[in-house]
Amino acid sequence: MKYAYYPGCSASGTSKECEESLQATMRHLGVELTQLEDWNCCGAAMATGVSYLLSLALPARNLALAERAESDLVTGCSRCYMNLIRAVHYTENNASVREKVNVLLAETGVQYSGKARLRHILDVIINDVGLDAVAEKVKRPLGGLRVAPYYGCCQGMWTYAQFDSVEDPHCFDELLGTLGAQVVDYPLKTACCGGTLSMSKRSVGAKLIGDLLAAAGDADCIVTACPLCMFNLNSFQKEAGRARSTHFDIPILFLTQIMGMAFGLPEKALGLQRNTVPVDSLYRKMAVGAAVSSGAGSASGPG
Amino acid sequence: MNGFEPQIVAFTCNWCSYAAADLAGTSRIHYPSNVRIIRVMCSGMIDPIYVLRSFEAGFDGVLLAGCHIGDCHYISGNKRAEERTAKLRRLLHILGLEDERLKLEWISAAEGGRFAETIKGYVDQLKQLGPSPFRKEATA
Amino acid sequence: MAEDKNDVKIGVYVCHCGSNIAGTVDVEQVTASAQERGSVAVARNYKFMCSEPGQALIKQDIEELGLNRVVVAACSPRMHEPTFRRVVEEGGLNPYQLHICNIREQCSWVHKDGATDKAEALISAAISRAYYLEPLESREVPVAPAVLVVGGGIAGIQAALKVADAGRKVYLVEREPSIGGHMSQIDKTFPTLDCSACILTPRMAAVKSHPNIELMTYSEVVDVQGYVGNFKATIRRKPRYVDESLCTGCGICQEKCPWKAESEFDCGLGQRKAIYTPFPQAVPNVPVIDPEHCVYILKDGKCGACLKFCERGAVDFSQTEKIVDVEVGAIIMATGYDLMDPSEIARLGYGKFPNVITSLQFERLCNATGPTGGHIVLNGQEPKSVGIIHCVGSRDRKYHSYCSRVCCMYALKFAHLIKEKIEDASVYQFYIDMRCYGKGFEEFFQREGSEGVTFIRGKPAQVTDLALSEEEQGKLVVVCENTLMGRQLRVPVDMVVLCPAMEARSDARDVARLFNLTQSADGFLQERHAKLEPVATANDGVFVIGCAQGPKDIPDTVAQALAGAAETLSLIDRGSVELQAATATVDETLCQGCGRCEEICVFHAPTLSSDGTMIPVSSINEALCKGCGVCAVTCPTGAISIRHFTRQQILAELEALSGVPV
Amino acid sequence: MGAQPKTLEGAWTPQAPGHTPSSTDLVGNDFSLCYQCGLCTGSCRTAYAMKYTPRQVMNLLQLGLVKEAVASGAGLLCTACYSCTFRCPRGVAVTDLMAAIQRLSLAEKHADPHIRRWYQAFTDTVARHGRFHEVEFLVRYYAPNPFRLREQVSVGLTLLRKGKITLRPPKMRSQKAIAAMFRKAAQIEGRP
Repeated sequence: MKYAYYPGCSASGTSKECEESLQATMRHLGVELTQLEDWNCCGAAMATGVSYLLSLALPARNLALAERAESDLVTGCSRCYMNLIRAVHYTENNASVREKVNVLLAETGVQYSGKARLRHILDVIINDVGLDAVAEKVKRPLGGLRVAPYYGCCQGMWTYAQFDSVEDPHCFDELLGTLGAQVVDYPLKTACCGGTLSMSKRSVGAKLIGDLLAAAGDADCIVTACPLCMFNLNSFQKEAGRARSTHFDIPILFLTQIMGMAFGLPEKALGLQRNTVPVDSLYRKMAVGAAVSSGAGSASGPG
Repeated sequence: MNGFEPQIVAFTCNWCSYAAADLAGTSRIHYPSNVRIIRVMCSGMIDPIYVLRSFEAGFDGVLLAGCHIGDCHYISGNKRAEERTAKLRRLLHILGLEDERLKLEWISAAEGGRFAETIKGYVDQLKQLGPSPFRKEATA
Repeated sequence: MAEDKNDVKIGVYVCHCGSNIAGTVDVEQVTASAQERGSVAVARNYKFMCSEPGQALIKQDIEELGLNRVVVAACSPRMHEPTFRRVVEEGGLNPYQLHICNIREQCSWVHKDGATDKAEALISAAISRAYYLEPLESREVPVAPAVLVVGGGIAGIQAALKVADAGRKVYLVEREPSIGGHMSQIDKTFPTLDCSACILTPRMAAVKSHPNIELMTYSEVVDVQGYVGNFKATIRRKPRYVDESLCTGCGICQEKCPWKAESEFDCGLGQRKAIYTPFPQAVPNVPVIDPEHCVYILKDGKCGACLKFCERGAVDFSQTEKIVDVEVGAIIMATGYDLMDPSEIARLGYGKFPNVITSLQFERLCNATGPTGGHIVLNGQEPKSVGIIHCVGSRDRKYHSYCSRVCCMYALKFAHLIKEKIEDASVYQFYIDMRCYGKGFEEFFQREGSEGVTFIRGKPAQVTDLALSEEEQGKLVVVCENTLMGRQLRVPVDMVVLCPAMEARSDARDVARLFNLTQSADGFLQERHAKLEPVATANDGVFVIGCAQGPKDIPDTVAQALAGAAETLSLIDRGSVELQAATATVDETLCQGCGRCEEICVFHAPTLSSDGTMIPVSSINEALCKGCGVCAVTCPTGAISIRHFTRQQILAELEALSGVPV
Repeated sequence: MGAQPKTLEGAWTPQAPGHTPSSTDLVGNDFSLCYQCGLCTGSCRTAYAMKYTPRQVMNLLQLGLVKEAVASGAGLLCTACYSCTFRCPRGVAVTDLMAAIQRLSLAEKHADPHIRRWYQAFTDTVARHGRFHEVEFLVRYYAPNPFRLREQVSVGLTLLRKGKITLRPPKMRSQKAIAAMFRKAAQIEGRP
């Protein structure tokens, strides 16, 4: 399986661990990702607030590059995915918009015709790799872990529209189930994390994140499929806790991190040391779980 | 392009496409007046000779419209129409007429909007294409 | 028919249709140019051609000017062709010497510019076609004096009774083990609050005992052949495994049967036995055995409790399905509706939270014959607060764009019943608009207001069990905007009742094909004309009534049922129908007897016949011919043509349209 | 920024008649189709903090009171999660309309200067490097009163320590071209 790969800014910056774990895990699954040459920022949550055309042209440029590379474009970031697929839909549904966007792209020497096919990493894992192939790779089942999948908003609306139920997605649950984890269902699993409000309107951001963490209840960790959510849920737990006059300390993992853990890949390769909220506790619980399930109580600790 | 107004003749089946055209009317959905509709009972009733004569007569496009496959009031008349149209295309090709000049559409009685859209689209398409090669001789 | 074409005298009549046509089309100009055409004896325009004076105008001209062709340029032929055919006939012409030119639906209503030019071209074409029109003799065929009613809900019941009372034979076919339909599941009916069973069950009994009604429950129509007046329907009668003639409906078998299954009739809220009647007042009061759950059938011969205990020996496992053919003159479609499955809208929690139920399930809870004996109790709990959510899947382009028309009113009814049965219960109505348009509806709405029901204008976004406060603990929380305050609202309740859309039957498409009907965009069976022919369909002799045609309340359904009965009776009592005369005809001198027509016709109208002396030639059985024209186009020698749609006529029309001789 | 039609232009892309929206097709309709059911507000996580709820914003647009909608700053609280757009029973592109309001309000005097700077800082950073650069972004954002950088310090330091952000800005080949694209967009949309 070969794809052109779009990391996006946060995955290569504030959420490096996502990028690292994604590379490691995909390699382990025999998925070949070639980084999209000369990619640019998709506009994040901000471009729409500045310019309608840029909010389409920025992602469209990356699609155009993929088109030139004649390959499916894969991304592991839901926000990027949303901006990219939004560009796909809007240009394909409105000729005059498509025209204007291409006028902008001309400045960078590319044109977008709508051929490039866009994929979310979760889509690739579930539908191309397949859960059976994933299951085969599982070395350390997550038996001991209660994991809360965080589908995230833009994903629910856009990603899952492509291959899952939008209002009630379940593919993430299935994936975690395959890894042997106990999946925790909670009401806000498709609610928005607040995006950049966490920094621009801190009070609101903190509330949204707080409600979310609280809703996940007694889960051992929350797993997300978006580097931006990853950053929010990790970085603002203190603030969120203060807002609700409580204290949060829930490890937040990227989906390829927890996959890597189950595959028994080394912590460093998964960038686990970068996680703001430490994850060691999880390895302990995994060990216990393994002991319980396999009777024999000798599962190695972290590292 | 130089104000060329294509002339279209449409053969529509009484039960679906003609009814769709009526629905477009009752819903007041406007479309270009370039089209002239001839009502037949079923798309399966459309004789290839009608199409050939239409081009002879200088029409730039011919639209054949019937019920969706499976919904034919006469069970399978539209299937017959489909088969014939395929054959007819080959003939038109030999005559040097572009494929677009013969259009086959399934439009149900409930699709008034779609009927209007089809005509709009077809008019634009034919404008791009320009006058039928037969038109000059015809109008000469 | 030898007619000297020089004698052709055509009258052209351009209708203003008030300003509908005259507003966009220059009627004077088109009349003038029509007048120019050869063989046009007279061209006139008038405000309303279809009106009495307009009709008189045509008749008068036919008599005084000796017209032998008439062109009416007005609305669509699908609207007034029958009207004007009658007119020319009364004027002394053959009804087929009329041609209608559609300059309203397909011209004045859809064009701003060029409408006049187009009208001129269309009329000119109509004149050319009229020139070649020929008088046709339409044949009369006798009508089978019986009616097939498909579906035994309130619509089918009412229609069947009316037709039967008029002394006509009725075959009433119902898919379920009992007639009664959705109405039999309902507790009370709005706005009068009279008990549904009290008004329905006597009618059901009347059907059973009516000498003119042959009731076939647990049966389905599997094939329909023929044409108006002469349909042949094939009905599949599923095995009941109980002999209707022997069973007394004592119920001992159901008592003794040890095997249980979910009750469809109670929408899964209750249970029934493997041998069961859906409800106590079922008609016929004869149980059926459900082969999915009967152990005697599943594990051949084990059990058989019903066999043992039935004193009449009515239980008969040797039964197999029967195929019955009936011949009828008309068919009434009363196939009803499905209730949308709200689990499609996951955010409302149906199927996830046991205390979120549908309106029909709530009816069963309220109903004295229901699983709780009429007590509003769910999972052992009596709700102290209930949220009723309107427009679930209705008025929503993601599901159904249309309004289901009954939800507002039964939601009000629910509120009333809750207040009646549970004192100090609080009821919240989550609505977008209250639509109380019917007789006595608004008054009912007003009364509700005084009963302390809370109305919240807002379409709920979510039903959740996530408690954000003490009072929300252990409750279902309805999240919405109170749009009249412009504030988000969280309403904790014990029970949520959804009002799902009424949608077309899941097999509506197959039914439409089986009976050769059309569906409207929303999937329901389509009537021929929304206003003037509300129960007729595209297929002559087949009528559609009740919710099969679209969402309706009981009064509207019954009104349509009676309309359907009237239509079928007027058809049958005429004794004979005119078959449309525009059929295929063979020119025997051209026919080479290749038999292609015989192969291609799905109605088996053409047959090769030979008197032995010469090659066989094709001949058309006009009773079977529907005039689709497939054979005419297939015929390699052009021997077959379709009356009223001859090549000559159509090419003449085409030529005139192009303005170029071909 | 100019009059309503221009600034709202492209906020939504109306669908061809007869086109039924599917779950994969979130290109929505004009606000005139809104029938004020409030499903958008009910689905919105930040509406509680808005002066006007999303539904009320749609209503203001229907009434032509764009300025008032803009002044409310509701658009700035939209996280673009698209729940409203996806669920809207009339297929209105609420999210894009909120974005349009957002664009307008950023251009207005009474826009919260912090928020305006927030967006400006982002645009300038991306326009310069073609990609996002956290450090430069924060520096630009807090330029007027560097002391407020404190707000971000705890988070910022963690990120640095964990090696997630660097002081070195990202490099890509077509940086200049991207900048040109930004200028072109401003020119087409008539922004300063």
